[in-house]
Amino acid sequence: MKIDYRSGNSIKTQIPLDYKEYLKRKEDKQQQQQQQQQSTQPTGAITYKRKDRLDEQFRQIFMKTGIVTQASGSCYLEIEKTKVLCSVYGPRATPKTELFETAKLNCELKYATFSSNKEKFDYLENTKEKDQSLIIYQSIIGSLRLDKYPKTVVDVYILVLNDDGDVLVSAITAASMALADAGVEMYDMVASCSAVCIKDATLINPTAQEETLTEGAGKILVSKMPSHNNITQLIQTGELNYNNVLESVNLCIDGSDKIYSIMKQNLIDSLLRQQKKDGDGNEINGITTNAADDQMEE
Amino acid sequence: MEKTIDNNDSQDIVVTPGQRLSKAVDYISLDGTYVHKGYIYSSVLGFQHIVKRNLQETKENKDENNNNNSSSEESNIKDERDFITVSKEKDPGVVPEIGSIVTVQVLRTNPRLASVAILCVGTKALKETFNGIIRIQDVRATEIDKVEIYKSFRPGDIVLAQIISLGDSRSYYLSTAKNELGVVFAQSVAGGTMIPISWNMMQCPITKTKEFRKVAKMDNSIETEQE
Amino acid sequence: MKVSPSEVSFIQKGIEHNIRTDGRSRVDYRHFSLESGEIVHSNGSARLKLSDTEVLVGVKAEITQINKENNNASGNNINVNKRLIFNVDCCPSASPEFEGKGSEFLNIELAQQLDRLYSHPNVIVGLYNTNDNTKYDPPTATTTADDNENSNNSSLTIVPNKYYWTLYIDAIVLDSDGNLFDALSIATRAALFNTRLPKIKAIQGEYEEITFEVNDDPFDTLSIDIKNVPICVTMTKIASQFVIDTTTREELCMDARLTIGVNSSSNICSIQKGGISGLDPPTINQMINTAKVVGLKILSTMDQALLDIQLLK
Amino acid sequence: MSKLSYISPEGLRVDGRRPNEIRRINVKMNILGRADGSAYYEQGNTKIIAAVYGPREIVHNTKAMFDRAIVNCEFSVSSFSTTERKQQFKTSRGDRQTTEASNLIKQAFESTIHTHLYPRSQIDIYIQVLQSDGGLKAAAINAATLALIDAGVSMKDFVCACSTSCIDGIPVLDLNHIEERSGGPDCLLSIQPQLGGVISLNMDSKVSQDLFESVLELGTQGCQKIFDILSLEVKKYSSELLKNK
Amino acid sequence: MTTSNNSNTTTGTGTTTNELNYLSNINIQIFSPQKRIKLKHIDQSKKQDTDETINSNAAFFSKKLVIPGQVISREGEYLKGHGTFHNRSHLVASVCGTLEKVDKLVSVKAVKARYQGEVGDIIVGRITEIASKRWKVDVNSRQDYILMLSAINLPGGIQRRRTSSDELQMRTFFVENDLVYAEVQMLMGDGSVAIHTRNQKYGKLQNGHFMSVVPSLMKRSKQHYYSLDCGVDVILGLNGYIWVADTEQQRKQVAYIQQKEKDSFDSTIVIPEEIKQITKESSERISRVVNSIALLEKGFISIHHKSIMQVYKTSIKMNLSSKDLLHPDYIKQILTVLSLSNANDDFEDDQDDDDINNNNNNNNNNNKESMMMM
Repeated sequence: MKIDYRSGNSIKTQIPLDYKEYLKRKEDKQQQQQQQQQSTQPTGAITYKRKDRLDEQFRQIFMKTGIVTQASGSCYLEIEKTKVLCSVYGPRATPKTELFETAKLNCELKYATFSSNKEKFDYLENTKEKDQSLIIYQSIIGSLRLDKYPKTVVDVYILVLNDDGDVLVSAITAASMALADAGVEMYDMVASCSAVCIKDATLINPTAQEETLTEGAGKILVSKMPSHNNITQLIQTGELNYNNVLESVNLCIDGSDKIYSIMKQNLIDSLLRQQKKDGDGNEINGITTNAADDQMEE
Repeated sequence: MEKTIDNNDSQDIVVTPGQRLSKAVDYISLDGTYVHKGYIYSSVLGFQHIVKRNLQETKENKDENNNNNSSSEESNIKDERDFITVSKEKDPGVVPEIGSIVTVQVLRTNPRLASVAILCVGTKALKETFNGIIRIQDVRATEIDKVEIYKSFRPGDIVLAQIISLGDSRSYYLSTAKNELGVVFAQSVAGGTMIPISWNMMQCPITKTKEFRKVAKMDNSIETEQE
Repeated sequence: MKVSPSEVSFIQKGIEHNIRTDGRSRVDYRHFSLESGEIVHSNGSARLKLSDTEVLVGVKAEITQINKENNNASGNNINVNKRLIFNVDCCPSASPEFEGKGSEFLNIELAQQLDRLYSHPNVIVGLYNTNDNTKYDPPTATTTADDNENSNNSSLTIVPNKYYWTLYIDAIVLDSDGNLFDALSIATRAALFNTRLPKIKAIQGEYEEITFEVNDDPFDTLSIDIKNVPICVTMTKIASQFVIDTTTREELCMDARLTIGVNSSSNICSIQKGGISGLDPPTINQMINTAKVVGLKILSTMDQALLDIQLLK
Repeated sequence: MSKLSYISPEGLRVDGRRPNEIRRINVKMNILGRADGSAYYEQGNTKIIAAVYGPREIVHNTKAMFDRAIVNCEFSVSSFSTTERKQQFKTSRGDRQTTEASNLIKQAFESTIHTHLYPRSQIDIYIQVLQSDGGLKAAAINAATLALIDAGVSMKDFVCACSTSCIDGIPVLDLNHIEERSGGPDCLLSIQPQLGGVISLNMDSKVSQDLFESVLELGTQGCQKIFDILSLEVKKYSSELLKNK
Repeated sequence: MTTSNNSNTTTGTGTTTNELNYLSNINIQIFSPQKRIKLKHIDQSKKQDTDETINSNAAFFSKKLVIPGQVISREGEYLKGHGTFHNRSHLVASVCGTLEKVDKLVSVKAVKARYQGEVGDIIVGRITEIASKRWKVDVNSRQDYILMLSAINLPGGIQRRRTSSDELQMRTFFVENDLVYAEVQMLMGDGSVAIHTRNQKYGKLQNGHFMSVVPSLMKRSKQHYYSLDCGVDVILGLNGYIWVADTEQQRKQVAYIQQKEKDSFDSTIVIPEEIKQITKESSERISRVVNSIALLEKGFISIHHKSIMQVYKTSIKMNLSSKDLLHPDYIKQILTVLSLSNANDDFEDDQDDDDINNNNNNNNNNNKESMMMM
């Protein structure tokens, strides 16, 4: 495996935040809360103050495709300290076919033993990995055109190298990137975003510490296919009232769209870079990327 | 959006999966694209191509990938729309389909069938092999009841075959019942690469021994077979 | 159980007409019955029979010690903070496919679903004396700095910051005809209602060691207040409509489902999407709204029935 | 607890039974919707559900027998069945105790079912213990018999099982959980009550021959008693079904 | 009863059109906790009932009901039939059921058992696997039955030879999970059973509801395909698999398929949406028939077109909607009504049978046209 992500033109992306809108939303929320102080607010809401960034601000994201040479497609993704590696194998033959009409998707998430400082309980960890694998599976399966590959299997392996919160979002994003890199036909890429809802704020893209300290608070994860405006996964825990749920879901939907634009840009860059390499320095003329304008239109 | 499509030269725009390319009424969706609610979207990462209707003939000969377009062409024969495709960035995950010509290696034989590993689909090599079988009745087109597997294939032979069915849960079903299909490369017991001497015979250049094979007619390549 | 594509389209047609193959409308629930207290070796149990779906939930309470070392800010050990531990087992008696490891994934999915449903710290708002329905005040800590985290589920505390009750909630699925998520959540709520905890007095010895005096009078016990305990309602999208309380056959033709947890203050306690295809945001809103209404209806019916029992006793 | 207290001077056991008495048995057949046959069996505080699927198409072709059916048994114990909760990873199917029990049940029924009537088929027996208070294996066998009868599987006879032991030199029948830990020889006897064959006889620990004979004698009586109850239940259940037909 | 069922919170049916008002149908029964009750299945009061009925039930005392291991005769005077075996010189029953003697042949018919095929049986099955030149079909028996490629009705008539291309196109005829309506062709020496669909009326079943009941409730009769008076078609497979569909829709479908087959030999006929359509009323009727059959199974009453219609009509008479047939209370009520009316009807049976025969003839004619083919 060759990881040269530090060299060359690799850049970390900072997702811009519409500060004005953010402030307005925050104000609205405060007002709202004053109005309905006790009405439907779940009991025992947790408070937490974010210090290093704004509530609706993402951490820096870095992603790079095609780093596992053995795989059909792969993606390495960093959201600051959270690091995941996803590789895709296939579509390839299965020893025993169960489905004739379509391909089977197989999705496996593993935590590296060194991924966190928590003690690893085998049976508990096993449950967690399987559960998260299933969530990822459900998030991405709807985006793939598996009927194009009858009698085969597509394997998606995700390895969490370092867990600093928001692992699922990273994993889903990485998996979708890796699948696109592998050239598996899909309806759309799946972008994902999660948030923690605490008493007076909604924290986007939480870190491990934030996840721990807000244990039991409302958490929301959304993954969607932006060009079809289709939610492929939605998970919420903790007690929230109906309006809060809708609000946070919308926030996450916006967040996914932002991640989606980065994914798009990244794939285009990687393809162009590939072209450059293949073309032995031949300058490729006339290549324009319309992703940026496209994004604006949507 | 319109302006990007105006750029009619074949290879120009990079698109990502899920990107909307045009209205469905403007183009005919081909490989790497799909239609959803009246729009054409890309389904892979790659370059967008507009294939002009009048260019279709020449284009198709160049690009073997497109050989299954003919059916859609027929159905839309009066259609005056151009075609739109997105070609994939790297070797797409090819999988064997019914009708595709594949290169296989014989693994085992028994009196009823030869089991093979599919190495290439068309001209594209597979990363991992698929299993297939050539049943005795599919070895050649005539005198099916006289076929003996041992006189047609030996383990290790490289064979050109065609997929005829998705087969059972384990393997694809292949056929060599065409002149152009059959053994293209075989080694003799002595280790020499054998030379075909007739439609059912190959000879070892070292020991001059003759062995039976279902030999492919080599001088005609796959393209002619398709006619 | 299997369905052919034409059966799928038949079921979809019926749902479009708002008449399912068993004659129910889209938002009809099947008749169900609950029994509780059947398993004498557990602290509480309930058995739910919803048509052919049958689940049995047992609650066992154990005293657990908080391990100080594991409880510092960085190490949020799952074992330590979780006071409700869920485990679901789909027995092969429900379907031979569940034999051996066959039900492993489903078990995890169901258990995690329950875990998410009960993820809010105030799910259990308190305990009360079984006999006279008076509120029981758990021993409260003299507030210390690091107490913040331990306030979760404080009603299950025995000795503040040291010992508390862990409720092991084990569910088995004996027979299945769809809608397992909802069935399990309802049975779990009933099992918690049925749970009796013995009164415990902690006696502090000379050297900081603690011994327990367990009151073994079977009539002088503590019960759990389930006021805030949620249940879940699964909205299943089939064709362009969504239905509740699906049969196994209907589940085989679903496009997607949304399992929504609701409690009696009509707050949403968990959402989990399942199934292959996606949903658009307006549908999701609609589903959550409907689930809220259905959930409240079930909760109020259930609470009324539970209250009747209490009065009879 | 001293050994003496297992049987009081009046000859009564810890739960008030006499040494030759079995616990109350409650039976209900056909309780599950999807299984071919099923039964709920309650003996004292031991509660068991048995389900039978089959005879049906074999799942793994390699295991098929050309001349008879294979019998497959899975025995699982719910985590809340005992007074002490078992940890999750220990109750997973396939630990030593459950494997032993499932083998015992499998063997008992392989010799009783007319397997030759169902070539290349399989019969699955699934046992789920809801609550355990001694005599699990015996109860499981009795429950499985009922479930097999409910499924209409052709059998030579019932299989009735009963656990016996001797405590302080007195043979006792149908031990509960407390008595099982008394350290006496634990003897499990299963018989074909009508044809009169012994299907299995397991005993650990040692006991003198005379005493063993009387233990065995008592066990046989216990099995017969259980058969009387079960056969009555089966007849009741069947005539109830046939009534409407 | 009162103690264990003290809080039946059944609420009435909302008749408003507002969708959510249907929710008032959520019924919960809660049984008292703590008080050690026996399983609901062992209902105390019911037990007393059964005790009484058993005393009055002749079958219980008669020699007719036998249990496995019970000796039927001690001497070798009888011949061994199904459900019996020889143990030394004794003839012993091997299943629980009723004793049947035909001359010297003794057999025991099990109360409940899996289906066992006999040549000529008409059944409904589900494809489980495609093997070379054959399909495996689940028919609720001890093993999957075999449908040979040569035993199906190919489009374009029976005369056509089966070519090797048919073998490769087996998936276009039937794929996994498809339902087939077929007849048992023969029992083979090794115990496997072959079925066939070589008749216009047999073939793939589409656009209807499938359900499965205990096979021993089915009766052999001249026909198994009924177009019930209420406009619903049922196929009562002897193996306990039942198919319910709309008469009108099925007729259109058959006509369409026939038309298509005339036009081309193409084996894949996609039925267009407009032919799949059924009305809301017929959905309602189908669900009522389905629930009637389910109710009959719950009461362990044999299922044939008469008994289905009896339940159907009773439920309409009692002014129940079809979903009410799922409710335990109504099930009990209807079963009581049925058992009462059956006791009265017993003596009329002979007369009825004649009627049926006449009807059957008529129906047969109808069915020839309306059967599906494939």
